Amino acid sequence: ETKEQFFPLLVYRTGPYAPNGTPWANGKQDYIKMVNARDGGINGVKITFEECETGYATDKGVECYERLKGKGASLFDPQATGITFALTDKVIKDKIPLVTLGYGLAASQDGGVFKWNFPLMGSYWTAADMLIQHLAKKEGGFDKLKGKKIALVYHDSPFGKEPMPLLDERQKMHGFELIKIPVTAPGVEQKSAWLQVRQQRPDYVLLWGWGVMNSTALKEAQATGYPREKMYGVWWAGAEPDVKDVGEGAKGYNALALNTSGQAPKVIQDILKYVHAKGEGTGPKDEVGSVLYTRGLIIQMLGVEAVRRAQERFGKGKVMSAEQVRWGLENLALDQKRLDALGFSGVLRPISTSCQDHMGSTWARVHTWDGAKWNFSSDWLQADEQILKPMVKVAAEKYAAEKKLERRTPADCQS
Amino acid sequence: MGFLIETIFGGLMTGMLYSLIALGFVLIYKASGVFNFAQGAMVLFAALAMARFTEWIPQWTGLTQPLLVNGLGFLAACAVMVLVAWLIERLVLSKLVNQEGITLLMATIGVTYLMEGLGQTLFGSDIYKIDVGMPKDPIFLFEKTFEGGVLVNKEDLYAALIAAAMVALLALFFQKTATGRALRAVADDHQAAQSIGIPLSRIWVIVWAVAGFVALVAGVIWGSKLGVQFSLSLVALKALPVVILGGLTSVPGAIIGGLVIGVGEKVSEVYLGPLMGGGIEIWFAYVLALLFLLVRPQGLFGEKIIDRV
Amino acid sequence: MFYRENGQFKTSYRADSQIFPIRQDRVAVAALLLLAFVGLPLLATDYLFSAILIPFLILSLAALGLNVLVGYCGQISLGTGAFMAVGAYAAYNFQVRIEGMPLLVSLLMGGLCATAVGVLFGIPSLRIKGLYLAVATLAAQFFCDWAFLRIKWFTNNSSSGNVSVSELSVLGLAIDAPVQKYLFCLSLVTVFALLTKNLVRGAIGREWMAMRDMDVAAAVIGIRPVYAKLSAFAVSSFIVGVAGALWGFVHLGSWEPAAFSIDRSFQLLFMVIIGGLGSVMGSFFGAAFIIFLPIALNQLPRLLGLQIGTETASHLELMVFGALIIFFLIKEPHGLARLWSTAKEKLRLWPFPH
Amino acid sequence: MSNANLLLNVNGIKVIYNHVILVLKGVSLQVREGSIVALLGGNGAGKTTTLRAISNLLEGERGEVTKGAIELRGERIEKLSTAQMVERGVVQVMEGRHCFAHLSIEENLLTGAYTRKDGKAAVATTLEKVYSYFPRLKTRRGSQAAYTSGGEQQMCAIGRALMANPRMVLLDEPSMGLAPQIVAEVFEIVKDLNAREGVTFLLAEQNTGMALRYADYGYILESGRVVLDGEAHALRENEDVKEFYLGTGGASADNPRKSFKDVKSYKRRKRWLA
Amino acid sequence: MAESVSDEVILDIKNISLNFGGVKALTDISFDVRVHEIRAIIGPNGAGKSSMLNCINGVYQPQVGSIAFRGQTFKHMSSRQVAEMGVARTFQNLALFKGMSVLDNIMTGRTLHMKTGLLLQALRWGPAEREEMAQREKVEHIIDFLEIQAHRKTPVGRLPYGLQKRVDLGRALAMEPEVLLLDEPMAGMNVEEKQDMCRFILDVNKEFGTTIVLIEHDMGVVMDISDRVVVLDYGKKIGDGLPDEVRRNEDVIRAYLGTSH
Ligand SMILES: Nc1ncnc2c1ncn2[C@@H]1O[C@H](COP(=O)(O)OP(=O)(O)OP(=O)(O)O)[C@@H](O)[C@H]1O
Ligand SMILES: Nc1ncnc2c1ncn2[C@@H]1O[C@H](COP(=O)(O)OP(=O)(O)OP(=O)(O)O)[C@@H](O)[C@H]1O
Ligand SMILES: [Mg+2]
Ligand SMILES: [Mg+2]
Repeated sequence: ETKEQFFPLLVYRTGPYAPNGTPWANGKQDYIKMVNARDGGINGVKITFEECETGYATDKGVECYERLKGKGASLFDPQATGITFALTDKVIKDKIPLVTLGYGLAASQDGGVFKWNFPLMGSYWTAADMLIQHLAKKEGGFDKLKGKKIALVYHDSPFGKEPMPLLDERQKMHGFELIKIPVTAPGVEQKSAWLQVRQQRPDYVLLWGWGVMNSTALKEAQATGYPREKMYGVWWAGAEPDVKDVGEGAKGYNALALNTSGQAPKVIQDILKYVHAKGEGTGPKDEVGSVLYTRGLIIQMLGVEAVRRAQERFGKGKVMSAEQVRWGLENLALDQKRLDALGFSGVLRPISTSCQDHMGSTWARVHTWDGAKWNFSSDWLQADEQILKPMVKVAAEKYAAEKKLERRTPADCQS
Repeated sequence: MGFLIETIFGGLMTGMLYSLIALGFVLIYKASGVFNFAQGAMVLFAALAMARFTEWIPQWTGLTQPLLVNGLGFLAACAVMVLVAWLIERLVLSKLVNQEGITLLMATIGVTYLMEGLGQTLFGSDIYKIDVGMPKDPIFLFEKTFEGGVLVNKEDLYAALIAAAMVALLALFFQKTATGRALRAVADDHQAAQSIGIPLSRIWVIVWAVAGFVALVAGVIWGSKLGVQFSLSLVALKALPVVILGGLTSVPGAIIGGLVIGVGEKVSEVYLGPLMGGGIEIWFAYVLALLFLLVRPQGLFGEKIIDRV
Repeated sequence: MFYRENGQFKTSYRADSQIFPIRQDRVAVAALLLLAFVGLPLLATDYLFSAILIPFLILSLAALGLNVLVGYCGQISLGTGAFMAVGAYAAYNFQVRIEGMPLLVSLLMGGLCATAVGVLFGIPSLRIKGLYLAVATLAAQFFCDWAFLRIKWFTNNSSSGNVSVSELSVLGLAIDAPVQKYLFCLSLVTVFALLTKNLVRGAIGREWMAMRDMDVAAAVIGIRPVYAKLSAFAVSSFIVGVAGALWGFVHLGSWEPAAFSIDRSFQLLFMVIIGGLGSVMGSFFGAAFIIFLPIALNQLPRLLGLQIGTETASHLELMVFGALIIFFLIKEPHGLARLWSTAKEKLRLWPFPH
Repeated sequence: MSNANLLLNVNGIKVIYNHVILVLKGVSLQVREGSIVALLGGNGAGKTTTLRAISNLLEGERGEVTKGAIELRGERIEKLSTAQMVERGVVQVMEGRHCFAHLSIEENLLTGAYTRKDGKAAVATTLEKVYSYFPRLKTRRGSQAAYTSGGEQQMCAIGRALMANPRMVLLDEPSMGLAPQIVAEVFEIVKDLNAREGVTFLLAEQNTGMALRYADYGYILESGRVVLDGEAHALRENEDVKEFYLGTGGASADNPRKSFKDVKSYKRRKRWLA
Repeated sequence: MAESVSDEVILDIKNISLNFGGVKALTDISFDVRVHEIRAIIGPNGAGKSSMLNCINGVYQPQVGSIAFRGQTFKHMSSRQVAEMGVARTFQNLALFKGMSVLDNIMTGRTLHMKTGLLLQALRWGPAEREEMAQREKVEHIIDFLEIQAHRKTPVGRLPYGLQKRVDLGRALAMEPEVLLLDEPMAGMNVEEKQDMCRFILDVNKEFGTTIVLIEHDMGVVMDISDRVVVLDYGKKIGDGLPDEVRRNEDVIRAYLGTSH
């Protein structure tokens, strides 16, 4: 009897968000294939997967979830904020962890309330915080932000609105003016948004977009002559599909980066060697190592490592249940050494989670498009715990009150 | 003041682009009484064809001269759209002669799914580029009169000119000619048109091919603005209030409707939007259309709705 | 030969105007209800409930509501999503703002709020007709999308605009497990279907259909266009609103305005057209077609053991789905319900050809 | 009837609507080149259906010919399209007018000439001819067809068919809704075109008296079957026809027709097969 | 029926003029209709007959003139109000509800008699059920009367033309009107069917005492069953009187009857 650890993969390879969803999904799948090919699975447990197309639509996402959860799902990565919201309630009953790396609810960082959610490596609050810090650094200090105008051009959905509480908080602290300009999903018509930008002439534009909205925004910025150097995107607005067909026009545009891009890291080389060389690659070869692809790898790697971590406690070489995987996710401890061993050196910072902190790392860098590729243009930034922590706590408490949830006991944290 | 002019100008440009898509709807509605839901899918399909052909042609033939490649790509995409028109007539419309409008509308929804699936299977679902050499950078007018000048987007300007030319051409072509009359007859009553010998199939192939051509032009313009991928089919939604405001049966109506909606939504968003939290342009366009319709229920230039006993 | 109405003489008008005048139909429906209420809960898996049957029931209900408006009264609406959203958000507000509000009351209040909004946006129908009316309903759609996204009060000041509900119960019974949710939806849908059927086969239903078929003649007979049209908007949006509340409360549990976007409106319109305009049964057929088919198509390659990528599979699914829509329309332009009744008519004649 | 100049030969056709409603149960009829043939029968007898089968307009009504054959000058035509029938010179005037509502009367008429290839001048001549037949149309030429009276629409429909310069016209209830004077004129036009230009007519008519006065031959259709046929004058003398279709049954010399007022009870037409 | 016609005027039409843009559909038309009579309106095509009926039941609003019903004058009236006053009508171009069965079509004629509210109807319980059945019974009488029992459940669109006309009449009758306006009810019927239709009309007139205004092109029918005849031509009244007088009127012969009659 073969032992198999099953990963359901919620993806979208069709619809308006397909260009961004596809490399992400390919990364996840290739990593699984690679681990199976290179290591023979996780301590001998083969990894299996099944993809389900959501088209970024919540109802289809829920359908996929319901379909795949019964097959012994280890965890879900819904790849969409809307689906995340819909599943957050369901996973509590089904006892399946929900990994939302770099997206999802900011408050779910608080593992004391959100037992099953894992917004690993960052939320929109950390992202917004890092961007403001970066701008302050550029201006030469937080005090220099006073009187400055910062426009938030955002996808008009919970995804786009999520950073607002933090930005409002920062606005109060530093006295800059925050201008909120919504863009109706999916974001193909942005003329009036950019007319407003032109009218207000902000010093910086924060771009909170996804999919076609990003490239359209860059084109409109070009068309209205807004300097791309002053535009800063969230990490979902900083990948190749966002700038590729804008080309030169996007030169100078900045965005947050959770990870590197490029084919240098060892893990990428392994994928090329163990998967693509055998003709089993999921997508085109030259896309391997792109920003979103690499993010897909990381997400899958963290999932695999969570299983490995769980095996350390619950039995090596065994298939882990979703509950056990959850424990693994909550007790991740990937230090630099471990990352190097995994072939991820330089790709991301070490990450370690705990019962109270489901994020594990609040670091990111800024990278800038030079017309052909992304180059890092800042040091590692870290979100300010002082600001973040209380906000997360308040939001989580509110959620717990609404849902009549109890904060987890220390004993529960041990289990 | 300068900014108001700029806003209005921007609205006019966008409006013109909406008109171009609206035109596709009007053509088909006028000629067959079908509200063609698939217009958006046709825009996507045509743009995908164009984008991929311009990519493939250099690979197949070794040609690199951009003008030539674009020209050949355009022709190839045209041919594809004619083929599509022919297939739609053969497989769908000819089987649904004399059915109610709503049935035909539903059939075009089936066509939408088919074309979206087929288009992305044949041509891929990544982002592709159409580069017909449209200038991307802005120009500034009246810099002396107003502070900061009035910004005009050159690409938009060209696009609007092309759209206007197309619309004028089609208006001329369809007005007063015998073909135009036959088209209107078909729209009124399929069966009666058949009974006097109007060959429905030929007429429909022609009209759908022309609509395919319009979709191609719209696809090239929008595609070079937005990049070619699935979202392109969604811009059709923006043309909906335009056609209805202008009147489903009126080619000039499509233009005027486009301009009204374009200007209305930009001005409202820029001036009223901030007061109301932003994002109002979408519903504002519809409310605007609605107000017009309350005065003229058949749209600005549409044919009067006949109800008589 | 077994499907005959011969020998079933109606001795009263009451008997003749039953919903199912033919005995075999009554038996079949009773069997179907028995299966739905007793059989399925025993047999079906959670997946079947949560992912297929519950959405099917709720969207059938919404389609039923829309059918009242489009199919029976002839007023095209692309604002169904908005009315669902009003139902959902209104019910949500009743639920969170009023302590101890019973779930059922919240749902119905949601429906009533949707009614108010529906009637408001129905007013232009007194002047605007046909496709042009779509603009009024689209205005409703986009306005509601915007309002629920922008006006914080509606979402109880949730920062992201996302709302969620939990711990549902009716009359002290928890609505928690999929099977409970299913039965809850099924009961509501059955009741609403019955009430709707009664309406459409009664005086008001005839008024609606008369407006739809020939409004001038209807007015001459003494039907008030204002009353007929607005009552259709009211009834329709009430049902749609309740369906919306169910969609949010029971199916999703947590939602954002995108759950009730224009796509939803289109999807429901497709359901009623494909299923059959002006047919209660058609709403169910349509919902089944639009919900089951893609899921089945999606599973098909896997069942056949074909190895094709997710992307190709979804494109294929789109194409087959589109082709099937066209195929069925060509077979029967008036929808699946008509196809069904033609089939029954044939069966009635069987084994004679005519 | 000799086969020599047989124009149209309908042979035992069965027509079914919607796959279930059997309407024509084997209808056969022949039309000679240059003749006027009347198709008579009560409401629902299947006259319209027969004409639709000939001009191939059934498809749009979801009907189909399931058995039998239709030949035009020896050529099987069931598979042709209506447009092809018009090219072969066969035009139908549909029951219930079917004018193009948004087009003006004149545009309606001009659309009728869509298939003609003999130039604008010839079309203009025909247009004048139609106007001379129906002066009323000329006065209303500019108004949208939907806003003309019932009779005007009927004239428009007939005129539109004539604009195609047809060789054979299938007229479905031409007299419906027309004033007596115009009815007489329509039949005169039929006779005139028939005599002078040799146009063949197949007319479905309820005005049996008129129809039999002008036709050469008649078929009587009931419940989807031909129940009686014969030369027009013979039919006119047939007692049953007199009673049921002409309303002159049992009439005497001084009272040629029974008053409508004196009909005391509802009659059921004699079932020819019963 | 002349003997039972009283002199009481039920419908008095005074100086009606109606224009559509340039088209003068009716010019200064006046005539009256007496209780219980059968009043025919004849005239060439496009004379304005149908428009006249449309004015009476509020579909068109004449620019000039007034219409009095039982001495009560009105100028602007909605169709609903006219219906409430007891005027029913059939249409020249069939205006049946195509998607509904024969039974339902005729049932709509009972709208004004249906009183139960929406909620009761939805429950179809108690009063709603009783009302529905009571109305159904009335309608069944009409169906029997018109002899269309066999087609009760057929969608009207499928019926042949002649039967559709009968259903149209049935729908009007279901309103139990005092005045029944019939626009070419016998077009497209053969003699025998016309005889039947005449019988229906006469019976309605006699049994229910309904006043009838009839537009018809078949002179035989008009002369036989009408009490008085109005003749219109090009929107003007050119004759009014007993059938025989009208038949002999020179103007009428020239404009309408032609010499062949
Ligand atoms: N589209 C249709 N669908 C179903 N049944 C139809 C259809 N058209 C006609 N029928 C049926 O076919 C039969 C014959 O109809 P048809 O119209 O040919 O009669 P007709 O002789 O022309 O009568 P009329 O003199 O009233 O016009 C009728 O019983 C009618 O109900
Ligand atoms: N709504 C309208 N708009 C414009 N013109 C109209 C309208 N209604 C009627 N007319 C015109 O008014 C005139 C009278 O029409 P009406 O229908 O009353 O004639 P009618 O006497 O009933 O003729 P028929 O015997 O042919 O039915 C016609 O010339 C018609 O074209
Ligand atoms: Mg007929
Ligand atoms: Mg008339």
